[in-house]
This record gives sequence, C-alpha cells and structure tokens, in this order.
Amino acid sequence: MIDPAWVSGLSALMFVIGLGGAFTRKNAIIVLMCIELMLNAANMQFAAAAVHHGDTTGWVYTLFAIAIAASEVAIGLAIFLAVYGQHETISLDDVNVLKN
Amino acid sequence: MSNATIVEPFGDGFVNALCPELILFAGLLLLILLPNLGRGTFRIPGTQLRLPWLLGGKRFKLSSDPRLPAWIATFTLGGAFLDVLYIFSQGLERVSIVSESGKELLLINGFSRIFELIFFGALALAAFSSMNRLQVNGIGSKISERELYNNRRQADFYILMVTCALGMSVVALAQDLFVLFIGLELASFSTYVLVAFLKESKVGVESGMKYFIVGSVASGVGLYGLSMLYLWAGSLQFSVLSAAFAESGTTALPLIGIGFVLVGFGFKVSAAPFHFAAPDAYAGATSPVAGVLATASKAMGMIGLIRMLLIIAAPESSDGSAVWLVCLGVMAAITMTWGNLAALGSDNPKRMLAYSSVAHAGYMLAALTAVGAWNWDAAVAGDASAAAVAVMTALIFHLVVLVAFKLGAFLVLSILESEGGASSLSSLGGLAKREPLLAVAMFIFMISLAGVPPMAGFLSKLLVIMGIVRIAVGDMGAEIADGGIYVLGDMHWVWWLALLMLINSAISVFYYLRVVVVMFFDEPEEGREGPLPRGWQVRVAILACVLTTVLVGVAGDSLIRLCEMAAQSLNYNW
Amino acid sequence: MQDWISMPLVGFPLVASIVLLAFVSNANESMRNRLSNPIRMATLIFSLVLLAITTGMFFQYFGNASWEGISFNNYEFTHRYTWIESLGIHWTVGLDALSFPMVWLTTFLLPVTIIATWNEKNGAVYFPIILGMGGALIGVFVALDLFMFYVFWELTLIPMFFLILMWGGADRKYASQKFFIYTFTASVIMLLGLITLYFFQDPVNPLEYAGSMTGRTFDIPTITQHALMENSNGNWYLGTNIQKVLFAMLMLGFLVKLPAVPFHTWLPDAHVQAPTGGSMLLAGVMLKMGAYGMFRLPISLFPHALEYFQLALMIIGMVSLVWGAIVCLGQTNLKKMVAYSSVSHMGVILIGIATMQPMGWAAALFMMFAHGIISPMLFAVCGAFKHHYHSMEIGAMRGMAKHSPWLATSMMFAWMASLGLPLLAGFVAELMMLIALWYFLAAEGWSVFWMVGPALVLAITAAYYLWSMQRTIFEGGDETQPPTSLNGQPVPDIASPEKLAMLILALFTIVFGVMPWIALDMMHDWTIQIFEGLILPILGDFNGGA
Amino acid sequence: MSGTEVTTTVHSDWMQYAPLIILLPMMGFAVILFLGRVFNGHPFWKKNLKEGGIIALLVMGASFILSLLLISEFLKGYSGLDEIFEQIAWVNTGIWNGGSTTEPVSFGFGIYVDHITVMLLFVAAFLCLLINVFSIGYMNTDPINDNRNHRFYAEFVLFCAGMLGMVLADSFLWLFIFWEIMGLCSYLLIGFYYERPSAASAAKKAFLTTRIGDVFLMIGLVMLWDLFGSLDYAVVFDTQNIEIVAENSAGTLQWALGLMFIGAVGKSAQFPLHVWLPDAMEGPTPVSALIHAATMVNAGLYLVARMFPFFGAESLHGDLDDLAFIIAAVGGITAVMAAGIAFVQMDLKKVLAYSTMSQLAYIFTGLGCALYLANTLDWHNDSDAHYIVVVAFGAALFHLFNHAMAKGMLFMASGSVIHEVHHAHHHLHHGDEHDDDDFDAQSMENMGGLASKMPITATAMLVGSASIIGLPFIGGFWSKEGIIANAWRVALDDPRFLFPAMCVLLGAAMTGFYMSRMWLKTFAGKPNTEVAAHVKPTNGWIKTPLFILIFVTLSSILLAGMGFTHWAADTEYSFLSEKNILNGILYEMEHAFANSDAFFFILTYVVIFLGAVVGPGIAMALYGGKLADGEEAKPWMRPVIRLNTWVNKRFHFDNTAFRESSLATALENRLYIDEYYDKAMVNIVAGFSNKVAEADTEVIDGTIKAIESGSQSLSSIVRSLTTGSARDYILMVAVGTLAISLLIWGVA
Repeated sequence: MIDPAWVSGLSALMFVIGLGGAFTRKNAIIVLMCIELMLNAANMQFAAAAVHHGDTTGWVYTLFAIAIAASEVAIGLAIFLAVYGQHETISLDDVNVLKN
Repeated sequence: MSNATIVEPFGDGFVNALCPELILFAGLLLLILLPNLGRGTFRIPGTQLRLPWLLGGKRFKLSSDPRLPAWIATFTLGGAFLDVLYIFSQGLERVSIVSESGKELLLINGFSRIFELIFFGALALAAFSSMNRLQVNGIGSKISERELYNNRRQADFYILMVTCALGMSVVALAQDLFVLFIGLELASFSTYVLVAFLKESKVGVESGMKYFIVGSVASGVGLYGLSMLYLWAGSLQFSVLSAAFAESGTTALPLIGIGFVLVGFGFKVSAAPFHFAAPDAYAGATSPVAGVLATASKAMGMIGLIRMLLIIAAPESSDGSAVWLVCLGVMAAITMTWGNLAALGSDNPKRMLAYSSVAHAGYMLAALTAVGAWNWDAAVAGDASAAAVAVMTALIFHLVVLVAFKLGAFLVLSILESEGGASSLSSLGGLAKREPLLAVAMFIFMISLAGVPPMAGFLSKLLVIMGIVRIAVGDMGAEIADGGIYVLGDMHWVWWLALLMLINSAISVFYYLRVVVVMFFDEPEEGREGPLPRGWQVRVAILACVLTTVLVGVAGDSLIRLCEMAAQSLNYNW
Repeated sequence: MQDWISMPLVGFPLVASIVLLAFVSNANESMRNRLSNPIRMATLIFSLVLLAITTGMFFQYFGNASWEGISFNNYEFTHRYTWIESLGIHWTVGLDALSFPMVWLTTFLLPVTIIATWNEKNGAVYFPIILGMGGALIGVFVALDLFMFYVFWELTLIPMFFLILMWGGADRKYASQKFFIYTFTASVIMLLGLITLYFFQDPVNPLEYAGSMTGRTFDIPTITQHALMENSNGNWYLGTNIQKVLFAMLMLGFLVKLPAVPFHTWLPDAHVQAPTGGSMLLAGVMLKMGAYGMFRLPISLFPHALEYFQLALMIIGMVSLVWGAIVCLGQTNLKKMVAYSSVSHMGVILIGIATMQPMGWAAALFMMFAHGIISPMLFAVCGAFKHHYHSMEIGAMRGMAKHSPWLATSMMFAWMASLGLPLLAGFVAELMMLIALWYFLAAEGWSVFWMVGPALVLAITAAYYLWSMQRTIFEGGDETQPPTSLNGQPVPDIASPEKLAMLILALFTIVFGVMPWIALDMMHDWTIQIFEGLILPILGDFNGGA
Repeated sequence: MSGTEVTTTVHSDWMQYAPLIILLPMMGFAVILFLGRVFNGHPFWKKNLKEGGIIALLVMGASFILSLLLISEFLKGYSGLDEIFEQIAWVNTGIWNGGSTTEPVSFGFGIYVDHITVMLLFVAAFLCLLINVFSIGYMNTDPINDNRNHRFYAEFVLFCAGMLGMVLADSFLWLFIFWEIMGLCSYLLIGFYYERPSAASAAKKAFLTTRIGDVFLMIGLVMLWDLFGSLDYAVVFDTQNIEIVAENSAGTLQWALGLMFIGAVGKSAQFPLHVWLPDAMEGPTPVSALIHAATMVNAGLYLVARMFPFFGAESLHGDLDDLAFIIAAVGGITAVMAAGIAFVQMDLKKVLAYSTMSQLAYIFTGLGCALYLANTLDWHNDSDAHYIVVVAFGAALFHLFNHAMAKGMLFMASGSVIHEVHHAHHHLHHGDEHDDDDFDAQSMENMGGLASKMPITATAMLVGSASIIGLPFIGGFWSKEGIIANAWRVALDDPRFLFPAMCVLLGAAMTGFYMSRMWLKTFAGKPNTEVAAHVKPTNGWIKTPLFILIFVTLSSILLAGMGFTHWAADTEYSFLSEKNILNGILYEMEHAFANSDAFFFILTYVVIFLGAVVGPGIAMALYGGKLADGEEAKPWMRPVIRLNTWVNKRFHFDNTAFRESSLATALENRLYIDEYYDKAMVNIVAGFSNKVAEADTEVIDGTIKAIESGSQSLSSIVRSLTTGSARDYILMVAVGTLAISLLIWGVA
C-alpha cells in the first residue's frame, strides 16, 4: 500500500496548485476549478488520514466534502450565469464596479 | 460534559432539545409548500378524474400573496427565537447529541442557545423588514408595487434565509469540527445566493460573485486545514483535538492546520486580510442581507474562532498558544485599524458600515486574544479562569447587542434603498427633516456603534475592554496590597490592544458622526424631499432595535448575566 | 433627610427632555411653531423648580446638609441603587462642597440660558435639548460611581453636539464634529485609566459594592477610602509607576475638557460656532467638568502623583494662562477672543491646583464657580452681538453705547468682570491664586519668574478686553455706520428676555464678588479637609515644607 | 499671623455708621443709574433733579457731613492706630506653611482712621461735593450731554465711593479694591463722550497704563502678604511684626514696597507711566477736576504715604533708603519733564494736566525725601530728628492738600472758561451747519482778555495759579517751599538726592512760567478771536465752588498755623496742640522767611526769586498785555494786568528761535514718549500676539488638522487596496494564509 504520507504530499501539491491558480487566473470558471482542486486536495488528505488512523470517519468526511463541492459548483455556476447576464463577462478583473 | 444529558439522534429528548431547529425545518417545508398551493389537479392516469392535489396551477389568492413567504419566514424564525427565549425562561438543560459510534456531534447548552438567539433574532428581523422592501428588479426600475409583490422569487429569498438560520444553528451546536464546517457551508451557500439575489442589477451579481468566490477559496483553505488536523489527531472532535493539542500541540502540523482553519473563519468574521470581499458584498446586497452578514454571519464565524481558541488555549500548552496569541493579536490590531481607516474615507454608507464591521471584528479578535492569554503568568493569575469567562461574556454580549444596532443601521438604510439607492452619504441628507424619528434611530445606532454611552454599544465595548484589562492586570491589585511592586510594563501586552481599541473607537466616531451630521444638517438630495416610502414592518423592526440598543445600554445587567452563563457553559478544559 | 432629592435633579430633566422631544419629533413645521411657546414655558418652569430644589438644599430647606464642614470623602444626600450588579455599578449620587456649587451653578444657569435665548429658532426642540443638557451636567456632578460618572460625562456631548450642529454658525458642521471627536478621544483614554484603576483594586478584601462578576467596584467613595488608607500609610496607592500612569491617563481626559494648552483648539471652534445657549452652558459648566474631575479623581486618589506632576501641571497652567491671553490679543473675532479668554482662565484653575496649597485649591474652586457665572454672561453678550449685528468681527459695530446701551452696558460689565475687577466674582479667585502661587514659590524656593506669567496676563487681559470695547462700545461718528449685514435697518438693542438674563447674571456676579463667602466658605472647608486629610500626611514624607 | 483680631473701639454711636460714607455713594450709583434708565427724558427728572445731579449732591453732601463728623471725632483726641468698625470676614481660606496643620487665613474689611486718612478724607469728600455742584452747572447746561447726564452722575458717585473707600479702608487689599473701582470709573468718565474716537482711546490708555502699574501693585501686595501673613494695616504696621520681617527679609520688603510704588506711579501719572493723564482730558471738565486734580491722582500719593510706618520703623533703619531715593528721583524727573511739556501746550486743560503731573511729582519728591529721612535718621529717640521727619512728611502732605484744592479750582475755572467760550461760539454761529468741527473751545488761541468778562473765574484762576506757582503767602507756597528745602536737606546728606533737589528747584521756575503763561494767554491781553469777545459770565452752580475754593486756598496759612504740617505725620503732635493759631502762623512765617540756618534762609529766597519772579517775569514778557479798550478788570486783578502790561512792553523779546527749535518740537510731541509706546504696542505686542495667534491655528490646531488629513489620506491608501478585482482578494487570502504559516513556522 502506498504510504499515506505520499498521498498527503500529493494533496499538498494539489492544494498549492489550486490556491495559486485561484489568484492567477482571470476566468471565473477556471478559478472555480482551482477551488475544486483545493477541496479535492482536502478530500485526499482526509482519505489518506483515514487510512493512516484506520478511522472510518475520514471517509464520511470525504463524502460530505464532495457533496459540498458539488453544491458549490452549482451555486457558483448559477451566479456566474447571472454575472454574465449583467456584465457580459466573467473575467474576475473586469467585474469591478464595486471597489474602494 | 459529564453532567450533560446524552441523547442519541432521534432518541428520547431529541425533539425537545432541538425544538428551535425543528421549528425551522417545519417552516422550511411550509415555505416550499404553501406558496405553491394552487388549483393544481392531478389526473389519475388513464381516467379523466382530476384529483385536486393543490400543487401548482393557478394559485389561491392567499398563497399567491407575495407577503406570504415573508410572514411564514418571520413566524418561523420568530417562533424559533421565542422558543429559545422560552427555553431560557424554563431553565437550561445541557444536552449532548452523541452518535451511535460514540462521537459527540452536537451539544446544546447556554452557549449554543444564546447564539441561536442571535441568529434567529437577526434573521427574523431581516425577514420581517424585508417584507415590503425586497426588490427583485433593478434598483430604481419603474415597477409597480403590485408587480413587485407578485413574484415567486420572494419564496426563494425566505427559504434561503431559513436555511441560513439552520446552518448557523448547526454551527452553534456542533461539537465536531467537521459538523461545524458543514453548518458553516450551509449558511454560507445561503448567504452567497442571498447576496447575489438582485440578479437584475450589476452590483448585485457582482457582489454575489466576489463574495462567493473569495468565500469559497477561504473555505477551501479551511477545509484543507481540517484535513491536516484530522491527519494529525485522527479525529475532529473538539475534546479530542483539545487533549491532543495539550499533549503535542507545538508541532508544525497542528499549528499550521489551525492556521488554515483560522483563514476559513477569518473570512466569515471579515478579519484582515480576509475581509476584502466583505465591503463589496455589503454594498451590493440588499441592506437587510448585509445586516445579516454583519451580525449573524459574523457571530457564526466567531463561534468557529472561539472553538479553535478553546482547543489551543489549554493550560499546559503555553508555547503553542503564545504563538497563536501573537498571531491573533497582530490580526486584531491590523483588522481594527484597517477597518476604521478605510471607513474614514468611505462615502458609501453601506461600505462604511462594512468597514466598521471589519473594525468590530478587530475588537472581538482582541477580546479573543485576551481569552487566550488567560493564564499568562501564574504569579498574578489569581482568578484567571473567572477573567477568561468575563472576556468571553463580553465577546458574546458584544455579538448579541451588535444585532440591535448594526442590523438596525442597515434597516434604516434599507428604507432609503427602496426609495432609490443608498450608495452615497448624501442619500441620507435631511433625514431629520423627512422623518425625524428615523433619523434619531439612526443617530442612536451610530453612537452606539461608536461606543458612546448610554447605548448598548458602549456597554459592550466597555465589557470587552474591562475583560482585556482584567486579563492584563490579573491579580496585581491583590499583590500590590500585599506589598508587591508592579509597573506598567508588567501588565500583559493585551492591555495595549485595549488602548488601541479605544483609540480606534475614537477614530470611528469621526465617520459615524458624519452620518449624523448629514442627516441633521444637510438638505435632502434633489427629488428626495418628500416623505419616505411607507411600510410599518421595517419601522417596527427598527423600533425593536432602538429599544434593545437603549434598554440594554441603560440596564444591561440581565443580559450580561445571560451571556456570563453562556460563557460559563462553554466546554472549558481548565 | 430627603436623600432621594438628587435623583430627580438628574432624572427629571433628562426624562422631561426626552418626553418633550418625542412629543414634538413628529410634529410638522407649523405645529412645532405653535408648540414652541408652551414648551419654552414648560422648560423654564421646570428649570426654575430645579433651581428651587438646589437653593432649598443650600438653605437647608431640603435635608439639613451643613455644607460647611463636610469632611473629605463624605457626602450629603447620598443614595445608592444597584444598577448593573455584575460589574459593581451603582447609581450612586451624593453631594459635597466640591460638587454642590457646581450643581447649583448648573441649575442656576439653566433658566438663565433659557431666558437669554428666549427667541431661539425651532424652540420646540431647542429648549428640551437645553434641559437635557442640564440633566446630563448635573449627572456628572452628583455621580459617585465611576461608571455613572463616565456615562454622564459622555452624555453631555450629545446635546451639546446637537446644539452646535443645529443652531450653530456657518461652520457648525466642522465645529460640532471636532468638538465631539476631540473630547471623546481624550475621554476614552480616561476610560481606559478608569478601568485599569478598577482592576487594580484588591479584590481579596471583601469589597463593598463589588460586582458579582468582577469582584471590584466602581464606587468612588469606596475606592477613595481605600486609596486614602493606602496613601496615608506612607505608601503610594498602587505603587509609584502605576499611580503615575493612571494619574496621567485620567488627567489627560480632564485637561482636554478643561481645556489646557495644547489641547484647547476644539474650544474656540466649538464656541464660535455654538449658539448662545450652547456657549453659555459649555463655558459655564462643561469646562468645569474637567476641573471638577481632577479634584474628584486624580487628586483624591493619587496625591503622590500630583506632587510628582506638580511641575508639569504648573507649566501647563502657566502656558494656558499666558498663551490663551496672548492669542486673545491677536483675535478679531469677538467670540473667539472670549473663548480663548476661557482657556486663559482655566489656566488659573490649573495653577491653583498645582500650588498644592489649600488657598490655591480654594482659588481654583472659586474660579470654577465665578467663571461659571461670568463666562455665560460673556457669551450671552457675544450671542446678542451676533444676533443683532449678524457679525462676530470686532469693529463690525461701533458706538454701541449710543444705539444699544443695554448691550453696551452688559458687555462692559461682563468684560470688566472677566478681567478681574474687584468686587466682581472673578477677582477673589485671581487674588487668591496669586497669593497662593507666591506663597508656594517662596516656600518651596521656586524661581520668582513664575510670577511673570500671571503678571503679564493681568495686563494683557485688560488690553484685549479694552481693545475690543474701544472698537465696539465706543467710537461713534462716521464709523458707527451699521454693518452692511443689517441692510440699512435700524439697529435694535437687545430684547427684554436678554436684558433680564444679563441683569440676573450681573446681579449674581456682584453678589458673589461682594459676598464671596457664600460659596467660598464651603469650598474653603472642603479644601482644608482634603488637604489635611490627604495631602499633609504625604507631604510630610517628602520634605519639611516651607 | 491673621490680622482679624482687632479690638473694636466705638467712640460714639454714629461712628458705626462710618461705612455709610462709602455705601451712600455706592447706593447712589445704583439709584441714579436705575432712575436714569427709567425716567430719562422726563421733565421733572431733567429740570428738577438735574438728571440725577441733585441726588448725587444729596448723597455726596451726606457723605461729606459724615466725614466731617468722623474727622471731628478724630480731632477730639481719638488718636492712635485703631479701627472703629468691626471687620467683616470677607474671604476665609487657608495655607499650609509646612506644619502639621493648615493655617487659617482671612481677608476682612474694616475702617481705619489716622491722620493721613483724615486729611485725605477731607480732601476727597470736600472736593467731590464741590465738583458735584460744579458739574450741575457745567454738565446740565450743555445740550450735548442731554439725556445722558444720569450716566455721568452715577459714575461720578461711584468714583467718589471708590475714593472715599480707598481712604477709609483698613487694609492694603481694600485699598487696592477701591483703587480699582476708581480706575474703572475713571475709564468710564474719560470715555464719557464715547462717540469720539479720541475719548475712547484716551479711556483705554488711562485704564491700561494704570493697569500696568496695578499689576505691580498687586504683586507687591502679594509679596507683602507673604511677609506679614496679612494686609491689614493693624498687622503690617505693628512694630513687632515689622521687626520679625526686618530680621530676615528686609530686602524682600523693599522689593514689595517698590512694586507697590510702581502702582502709585501709574495712578499718579508719573514718569514713565504718565502718558494717560494728558489724553484723559478728553473727559468732561468736572471729570478732569475730579480725577486728575483732586482725588484719583492723589491715590498714588496716599499709597506711598501709607508706607511711612515701614520707612519709619526702627528695625528697618537704613534698609529702605534706595526706595526712598527712587521715589524722589521719579518725582524729580517728572516734575521737570511735565513742566517742560506744559511750556508749549496750547490746550488750556492740557497745561493744567501737565501741571498736575509736575506738582504730583513735587509731592513724590517730598514724600521720597521724608521717607528717606525717616529711614535714616534716628528719629524715635532724637527729638530734633523727629521734628525734621515730621515736618518733611507734613510738607509733602500739605502740598497734596494745597495742590488738590488749587488744582480742583483751576480745573473748574478752566471748565468755566471752556464752557462759556463754547457757549459763545455756539451763540455766535447759531444755525451754522459747520459747527464745532474746527473750533476748539479748549485752545488758548481762541481766548484772551477774559479777565473782565469772567471776574470770578479769572480770580479763581489767578489764585489757583499763584498757589501752584508758590507765590509767597498764598496756598502752595507754604508746602512747596518745605518740599524744596527738605530735598536739599537730604541732598546735603546723601549726594544722590542732588538730582531730585535740582529738579524741584528748576521746576519751581518752570512752574512760574507756564502757569503765568496760561493765565495771561487766557485772561490778559485782547481777545484773540471774535468768540472770546462775546463770552459771558458763568452760572451760579459753577461760581459757588470757585468762590469757596478761593478762600480755602488763600487761607492755607491758617491751616499751616494750626499745625497741619506737623500733625499730619505723627501722633505726637496733635491738631492745635502746641501753639495757638497766631503763634503758629508767626512760627511758620519765621521759619519760612527768617530761617536761622543760613543755607535754608538763602534757599527760600532763591526759590521765591525763581518761582515768583523769573518764571512769571518771562511769561509776562512774552504774553498778555492790556485788556481790550473799554474793558475793566476787577480791582484786585488790576495790578496784575498793569504789571503785565508794563513787563510786556519793557522786556518783550522774540522767542521764535525757541519755538522753532527741536527742543520745542520734542516738547510739543511730549518728548516722543507716547510715540515710542505706541510703536512698542503695535510692533512688539500686536505683532507678537498675531504671531502667537497664528501659531495657535497653524501649529497646535494644525497638528490636529494634520492628523485628520493624514488619516484621511491613509484611508484612501487603505481603500485603494480594495481594487475591485476578486483576484486580488483571493491573493490577499493567500498572502494571509502564507503569513500565518510563516509566522508559525518561524516560531515552531
């Protein structure tokens, strides 16, 4: 079996990629994907930890986290649609009526 | 914990214990069902027989009344609120909901109850006052009242409010970090949509998107933190985490894990530097929603922080907690100063209130820092645990009364908003002439926010400062009486946070007063000289806020005691 | 003993003010105009009742308080209700020879202010606010609980803020905010000092009136008692460092309120923009809160620190005295000049305090009282000037003696009283201050050059007052042409209510100038009590005295 | 050390009403002011009550009678330092002098009567009454004063109350209090014609200048209090108390008294605080008479005279002679300076004003010398020395008396002249619109030859001038000669005093010149203008006091003979005690004209030569001459006119050179002192105060404003970080996360 530490490492990498992508990319949908990446990193960590501790709760956490991620995507896309309707763009840089 | 009644999910006493939440749930169902009742019929397949099953079709007059969802939501939330009050009056029971596998999921005690009070109270007021003020079309669009009312989206709005309340109460009850997180997400998702509810306006959707996307990143970081903690401790039970932290909390993994979690909650309380989306969100959302964000949502975030703090502030782990205190203290200082400075130059009253709520978050973080420092020096610790309780009391008290004046201020703005926008200070111009009582109410909210006596805001700030100073001074008074010699520098550094906090509240007077000056001094904007839009509900809600603000300020003793009881009921490890 | 009597003194004006304000708040314009007269009468009658009560207290019609000979930290008409028990907060009121003159002064100034500003616009709102202001001020003076003291201390800001904002001059927006923020900033520092003091109490001893949650008390008599015991044992209460820090923090709040240079710049702005009534109460009573607070808290609690900071206080006092006077000389705005003269006079109070002589303290107390009668008259005159001539510039209106003899006479009287003409109230205080100062300098071996300041100011004060009178009261002929702001209308003299107010103020200025003992005897007794009870045991520790 | 325990000795029942001397005029002030406000313009008020003049007269009459009763009681043998009125504890307070308790301190009010009091009381009460009578004739007949005379009378009686109170007060504190009340009244009275800018600025100048002196006086009093623990005469004059003070702090005492003297310098218009007096002539003439001749200027002298017990104290022997010299020297400087300026004045009243200044300076010199003698001679044990001291002091006080009477008369007479000239001008140009603008009724250029038209006035003026000049046998001669003699006596002992001695000697000649000049220019010669030719005699209200004062002045030898000069100084010599009046007069004559000491014998004749021959001679040579044709002066004035005519013809010379010299210009410009003062005020005081006011707004308030604007700009910086782009917000979240991680990493 793979050492959970490797999984943790991978998840850390995913998290960093996700976080980095979130503030480097302009397109809202890509940012959303990055966020998903972060959530998945957490999921992996949960899974790895569950294995590490031999504790089933971790799996449950993972399931819940997936559900959360899913609803997040749903809400996100809905909002993006509405934004597009009004601003005709979903570039994070360009949607900046509100500032200061 | 041992003295708590242990109840299994859906076991005996479950209904009693979770009565407010069940009321919410029932209300939620009603909200979904009732507005959809109509003359809809169901044709039994294969026959021409149409059974009236009441869903869909042309709605009844009653069920099509746009105010119906609002009333339902108000009664639901208000009912839950009153139920909590009733429970308080009957005396509290400490109930622990434990899963079959022995994991403690929820704990009902004074702490959770008082937070339920905050959540339900704030949301009930918001729902009540949104009743005739909710705009679903773009601001200023020429749409008749009738048309406005006759809109099914009303129901969505109130459903989201109730789910938000539900999520928040889960946060208050949770005894497992992950359960807490789920509650948090439930409430957050609701607020994301609520913020973006004005999808017909540019600012509405924009604020929703920003709030959502930044919030998601923060909660992503938070979730990752959770996973790290889980990796470290093998459980996310508070009790387990706390014990583990006391044992080996100084390693990097748990510390960084908690740090990540802090980011997640930090966003909710809008602590710097995670607060950036907050002003945008407040400015774009309708005022009652913004009010909810500034009060209930913030209280929810605070619960998370308090829980984290209780984990790390266990007595033996002074090293780890010291790191944390510095971290929190710096964050508190930056947050309050940043918020105040930003508010100073803000011309948009909603943004101003948003920044002011950032500042208030700073004050609360300072209080939290003090809680963490409760046993900083055994020599002068004396009644340290009582002192810690006192600070916690102050924190809770602050969150409670914040609902009254912060939400109240947003409600006043909501009246102006429904008239034609409240995005610049001048929209408040001449309010004293147009509706004096409203101006007086706003004035009371403003000076209460600034912390001027005799308003509730003063008492809460006083309590926070008293708590901080008490921690900083510790038992020196008694030591001095016994011949000890102490100097200013002997006090814990949180004393300086108190000083900074007071200086900040002095700065804050500047922008709060500017609102007052505009209301009482300036002339109304052109075209806004006439009377304000009518609507008794929002005014009743404002009146309730004013009364609370003043009465608590003048005679806050019983509320202080209530908060003290709540603070004591926390699951301390000392 | 009608101990409850101080309760209505505070409560009734506040409640009446709120009720009246609520009553008129939703009335429309014409309704308000109709209401303004009955409300004015109501507030006048009410304030007269208050005056009757305090006067009755003085003449022992109510209670049998012997104002002369109240010993230190003993109070008449004390009453205590539990307010916020968990924090040890009580509604504690009481009067001693320090606070009673101030309370009487407040109740005296209320009707006078109402009369003097009888025709103020929007009276239906104005007069209740004045009344509420009075209630808050009385609250400050009768409070014997730190929390209550602070609450009323800040509460006074609110009516004053509105008085300035809604009835003030052209730049009232700026002035009202500056006034509020400046003094608020100082008082939050004071608040931190109060709270730190609160927690430095020893909670182990069973404390009277302690909060159930905190174990400490806000009760001033109790704290003072503890401090007194500790101090007279030869120790510094709370230790040297803490005592000094707390003294400085409390003092800062009071110095700003007083105000002392360099914390004074809010005052001229506030005064110039404030309406007459606001100025009268601001200068008459509100500034005295600072000096009152100094005696009530830092001096009573931290006498050692007072001695430590003696030089600093002396310097601040001297600078205020001289700086204020010199700035007066450079003013062209009548009200600003008078405002700076207040700064200068408050310097007298500080110097009196810094002498640490009973005579100096009695001088400070009497100065508070005398200035409380004289300065409202100064501002009433300024207000009338502004009201009738629509300008505040010295020289805008000349030859007042010709066309406005009443105003001219009042002005001259007030000016003369303020520059310390003998047999008017201010002289006694100035004389006592000078004697105490010299005595102190000689006894402690300080340099004679400290006298230069007061000496200079005695002359400068005369100079600026005379200079302004020359350009207002005197000089007829071509230069008396009414200011253009009058648009050629005939120049009116002051109206009858204003005359009445001026007469009353002038009368009492003379009464307390000719018979200072009425007020001074009780102040004297109190200063002797506090000095012998508090300062003497301490001074004995440090030096042999003179 | 409290001075309140003074035994109460009431001599007769009415004596306890002595405070009424002060209180009556004080109440009169309120009554007149009130009635005047109410009845202003009412015919009865205007005609019958003379707009309050009659009320004032009644009040002042009552005060005068009470004063006379008090004086007679005193003369009946009640002597010694004592009080006749129980003290009121005015201010009670306490000090801590290093002991284990505080010491009570109290300031009380009472009445104190001794020789000096009695003399000043008479002068004040008597002159106030006469001036009151005069005022009715002067003020109420001038239409310019209509409907505001009540103000005049109210301020007038208050002034009198102040003067009487100052004289009667039993402590330096109350002396100062009444002194200030007088100051206020003089301010009000000088500024009576408030519409004139010159009056307004003169009033201000008077108050300010005297105030500067008062500041020093106040500090002197404070120092004195510090030394004695009281300001009551009974305490500070107590020999034992003085001994205690003398032991340790004689120097401080000298400083205290010196500072008090500065107060006197201001009040009595001595160099360098003299600038207010000439300007103060802006007030109505009765005011000039009252303030600047008869009463207020005497306050300074009274104060210095009051210091006698210190100078005379045995324990302070020789300690205070420097101060005595300063007093004499200030007097000397002023005497010459004022006389010099009086040379070139054209304004009748200004001549009198400078003359006042100069004569007061004589008295100061006299007092300075007397105090020097008292301080340096062993007069307590040596009876010769005792006599010298008493006579020296008496001479100064006697000159005060003579000068007050004469100068009061002169001012009233000048008022009479001005009044009538003004009327004549008014009458002549009746209906003309150009009116008073360019006509100066006070200028001697517009007079001349009035001796025949206003006989009583001219006589009064003549007698008054003679008294001031020190013409033998008339009024001031008896005292002035004494002052000069004493100055030289001291100068022989202490060469420093040669300066004041020379000054007073020179001053005698100068006095002779300018007083003669004034009289001649006004009354002799031909009328200078058409107006002067039409002047009518004055009214009865004005004549009466003049008439009385002529006799008082002429009879001054009687007072001298009664022992006035000796008695005034000391308890040992009582009024009419040693000699009968005839012997007294003979003694005085002998002493003056046939002094056994050769030095003083010669000195007397030198003085007479300078004052009575040289000075008037030069004046006669320059001014005056025959009256206009057909005009005939009264018989007693004819010799004067004739002598003048003869001298004028025989010795007339051209003084253009002098008049065009820079000295004359300087004198006309008052030696530029006023100019320097004005410059100092404008450049230094006003400039500095403007700078300070600027600093107040720019620096102190500027700091506050800078904090405000600084936080505002900080605010915009902070807010600009909220860019509006969600990407940046996410970045900040990431940065925050990183920061927290690094912080923990670093520590853990």
